[in-house]
Amino acid sequence: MDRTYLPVLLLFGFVALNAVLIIGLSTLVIRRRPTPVKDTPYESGIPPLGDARERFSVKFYMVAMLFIIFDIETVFMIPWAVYYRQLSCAVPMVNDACPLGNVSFFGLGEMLVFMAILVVGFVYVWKKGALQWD
Amino acid sequence: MGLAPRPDATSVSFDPPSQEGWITTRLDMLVNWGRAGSLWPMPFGTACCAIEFMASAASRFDLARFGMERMSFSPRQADVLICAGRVPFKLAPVIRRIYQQMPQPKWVISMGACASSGGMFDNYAVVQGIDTIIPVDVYVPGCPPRPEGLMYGIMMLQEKVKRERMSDTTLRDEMEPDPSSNLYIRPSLIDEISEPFGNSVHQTRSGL
Amino acid sequence: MSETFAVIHAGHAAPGSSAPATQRKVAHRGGARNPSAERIAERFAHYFVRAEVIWGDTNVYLKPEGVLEVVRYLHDDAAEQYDYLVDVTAVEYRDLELPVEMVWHLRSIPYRRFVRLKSPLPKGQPLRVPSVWPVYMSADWLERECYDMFGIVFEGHPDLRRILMWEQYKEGYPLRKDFPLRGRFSRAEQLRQALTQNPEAKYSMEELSIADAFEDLPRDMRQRLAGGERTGE
Amino acid sequence: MATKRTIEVALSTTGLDAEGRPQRRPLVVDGQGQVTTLEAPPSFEPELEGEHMLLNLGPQHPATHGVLRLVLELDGETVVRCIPHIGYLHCGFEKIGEYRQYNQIIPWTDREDYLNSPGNNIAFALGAERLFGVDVTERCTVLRVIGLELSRIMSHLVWVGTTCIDIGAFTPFLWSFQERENIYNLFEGWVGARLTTSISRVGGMAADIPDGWMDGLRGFLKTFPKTIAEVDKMVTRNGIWVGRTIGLGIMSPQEAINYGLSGPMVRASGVAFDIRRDFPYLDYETYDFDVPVGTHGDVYDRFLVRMEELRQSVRILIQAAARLPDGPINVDDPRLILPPKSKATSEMESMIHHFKLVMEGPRPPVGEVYVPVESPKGEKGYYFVSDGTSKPVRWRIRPPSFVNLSAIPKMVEGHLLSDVIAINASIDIVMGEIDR
Repeated sequence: MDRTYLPVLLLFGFVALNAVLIIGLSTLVIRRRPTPVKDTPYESGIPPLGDARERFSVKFYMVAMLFIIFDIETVFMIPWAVYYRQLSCAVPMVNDACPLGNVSFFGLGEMLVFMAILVVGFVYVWKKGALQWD
Repeated sequence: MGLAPRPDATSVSFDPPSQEGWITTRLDMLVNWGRAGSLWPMPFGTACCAIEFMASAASRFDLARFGMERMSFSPRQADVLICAGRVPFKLAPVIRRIYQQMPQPKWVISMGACASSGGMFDNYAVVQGIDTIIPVDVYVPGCPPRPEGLMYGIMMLQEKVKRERMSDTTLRDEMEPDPSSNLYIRPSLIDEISEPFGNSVHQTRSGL
Repeated sequence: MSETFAVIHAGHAAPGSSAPATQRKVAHRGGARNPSAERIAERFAHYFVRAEVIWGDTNVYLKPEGVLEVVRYLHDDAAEQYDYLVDVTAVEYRDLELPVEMVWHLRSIPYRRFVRLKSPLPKGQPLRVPSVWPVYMSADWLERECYDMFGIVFEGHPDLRRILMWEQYKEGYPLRKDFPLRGRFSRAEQLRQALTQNPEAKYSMEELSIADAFEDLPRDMRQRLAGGERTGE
Repeated sequence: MATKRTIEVALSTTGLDAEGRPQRRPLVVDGQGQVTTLEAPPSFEPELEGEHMLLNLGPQHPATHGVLRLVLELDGETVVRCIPHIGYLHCGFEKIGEYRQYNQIIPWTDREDYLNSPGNNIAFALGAERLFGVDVTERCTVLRVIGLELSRIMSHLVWVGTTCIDIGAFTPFLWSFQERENIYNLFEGWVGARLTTSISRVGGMAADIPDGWMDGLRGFLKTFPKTIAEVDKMVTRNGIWVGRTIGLGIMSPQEAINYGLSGPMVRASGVAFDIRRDFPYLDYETYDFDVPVGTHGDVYDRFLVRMEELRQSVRILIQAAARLPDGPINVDDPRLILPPKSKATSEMESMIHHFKLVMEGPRPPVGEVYVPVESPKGEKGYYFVSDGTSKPVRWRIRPPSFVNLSAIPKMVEGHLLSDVIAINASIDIVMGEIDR
């Protein structure tokens, strides 16, 4: 297996190990002492009434959907940013430097087109009033 | 903890060879040093002592020196419940519920005369000392206690935390109030310690 | 931008009057009498008992049933404009035969005047007095506290419940002279009653109806409520 | 604001319906106070109606400035109805007052509104002296003005600090408490206590100021405006602060007066009513200061009024420091003030006065008095009823925060949950005074 992916795998390994360690160790070491009052939700010292899982107004889901859309947009920028130098070089790179004179704006232009499409969506949402809160 | 003298150990005797090995006491020291150095206070501030508590948390009498500047207003992340101010009967169930919702290990500092003994409020509305409701570790006298007084109380609590032994399992058990009266200590004991003492009795003649 | 309000200056209705000064050497009785007292006397002769000036403040003694009318007149009349209710309270004297006295403090910001309406409530029959809430919105809590502390029922009050003590407070009305300073029960009993309340005791009837999850309230709570147990704090 | 209900909704808790569900019939109050009932509460978005949630902004909460409990009916983020519950700090002050002599009640006035304890002591002394028919000396009058204004600065500083924390800025809290420590030093030098000063007595003051004290006061008056300017520069034109406070909890002047608001709350709504000017005491009419009045009646205007009051208090203090005369601080009336120890042990008459004063305290004539004072929260006054004995028959505390807070349901409904915190902070409540 090519060694280029080793750092990423190491990263995932450490993350998983860390999570398991924290949760696993604490469940092993601590001595649980549950009491009925300790298990009730804390609401400023008063026994709560009704439950928190109420049916919310639809405008909250609207905002959540919009956030996901424009968040994914930034996720797509990451691979583009990694290869930006190769993209904006007309000829293949020589020891990762672009030979003189043929720097092109293909990389930038590509991302601007992507952004423009999403801005059209954003303007549509704005004019439709989905961002208007009350 | 609490008023009833603990049944077994009258005084904490500590001679390592007989009871515990060198390693466990070092582990105890490490854990207690960590706990004592970063006690997260839950400021149960009701009245004038809360203002003095804010003054001790401000920049001149800095509580951050004791690792206590992170005020946790939810009992779930709190180590010390600092009851700063008088507690009326209407607030008694609130402070007891908050104490019960704090995870172990937990301690209580009763800041000020009103929290410790009802103070000057010897009337129908005020709990005569929160130790009748929840077990208290350190009482800080004063009305309101100066920030230095509160810090001396905090240092005493840190000493107490450092002397704890993990092997002593009874220390950290959740105490259950008895279901009939919902109190931790016997009602007769509450009456006994809530009695007015000294010459405060004859001041209650209205008129004259 | 929120709209801006025109500024109301205190004393705008009495431009001629001199700038008020600190009162010195106030006479015990018989100082300058507030002109409103005479107007109340001749307009409400059937409710008016007497008026006197004690330490510079004018007291007007009225019969309890006429208080709402007098207060509405004092609030609406152009010559009076008592638009600010300072306080509603009650006084019980140590000599237990004397009636409980209701006290209303009224202030007129346009005329810079202050008057104290008092009306005796004889202790024989239940203590009832008309509420001034329809005239002053600030009377809502003041009267609830007066009910909580003295047990005086205010007719016409929208939501007369205890405000300082909790609803199930069984020891009576604290500020009455026959109420002992340390309360009627022992300390342990007071603490036990405070601690052993049911969860719904922390909510007023109206909040329970808000919690639309009324169907899935715990079964025992619903039985207690159906049994007519008064909740509220 | 489309969702803000325009009609006044007051609620009645009536009986239960058939299967034990409490009936909820809100009442409607129109302008003249006519009470009619409304069938069903108006809903905001019928077709998108989410279920309403009941939330406790309860006694133990960092942003309720004490043990206030607000039960909020929330439709998503919008507050549909707010029901305040108070009484969690009710300690029976007025009952205890009937069992104490006049000079013994002064320590209680400290603990009642603990942010303004010198102000309460002096308000108590003014009322009691009117009850005894006594006027204090010139030096005592000016010292009391100094005590009142320092107490106003102390109270407003805690308000600025905690309100900034509520809306998100932590540094003004540290600056304001730094200035409060300077005032603590002044009061410690004067009376020995930082917070609960018990500074006044019936007929005079607890102690005269030590001789280096006036320089300390002048030093404070020189450095304090710099802190106000700093807080003002950081907060007043701050985008977050302005965005969070403009247009919240608006009270029109007529509503403010009808709801009994007083102090900065009523002045922010455009009613120029200040007891120091309209019902003056302690020669306030001879001091040159002006009364800040807002015109929008919202949280931002209350902030501006309180900041301006800080500057006016500094002006008054400078004038008071300049005119402080010499002379005794206690009135020489043997009925009220203990004779000096040397005379008490030598002359028979002083010994009798000393004995009577210590054993049973001064006895006022029969009568009743109410002397209002402009406390930082509003109109504060003590209503004394005396029957000739040395303990009052009734000691009523007129609590400005209690009446100001009773308007919170009207100010809060229709706003978002985070606005509830800003509005509640703008009322400047002290639970010790509300619950007494």
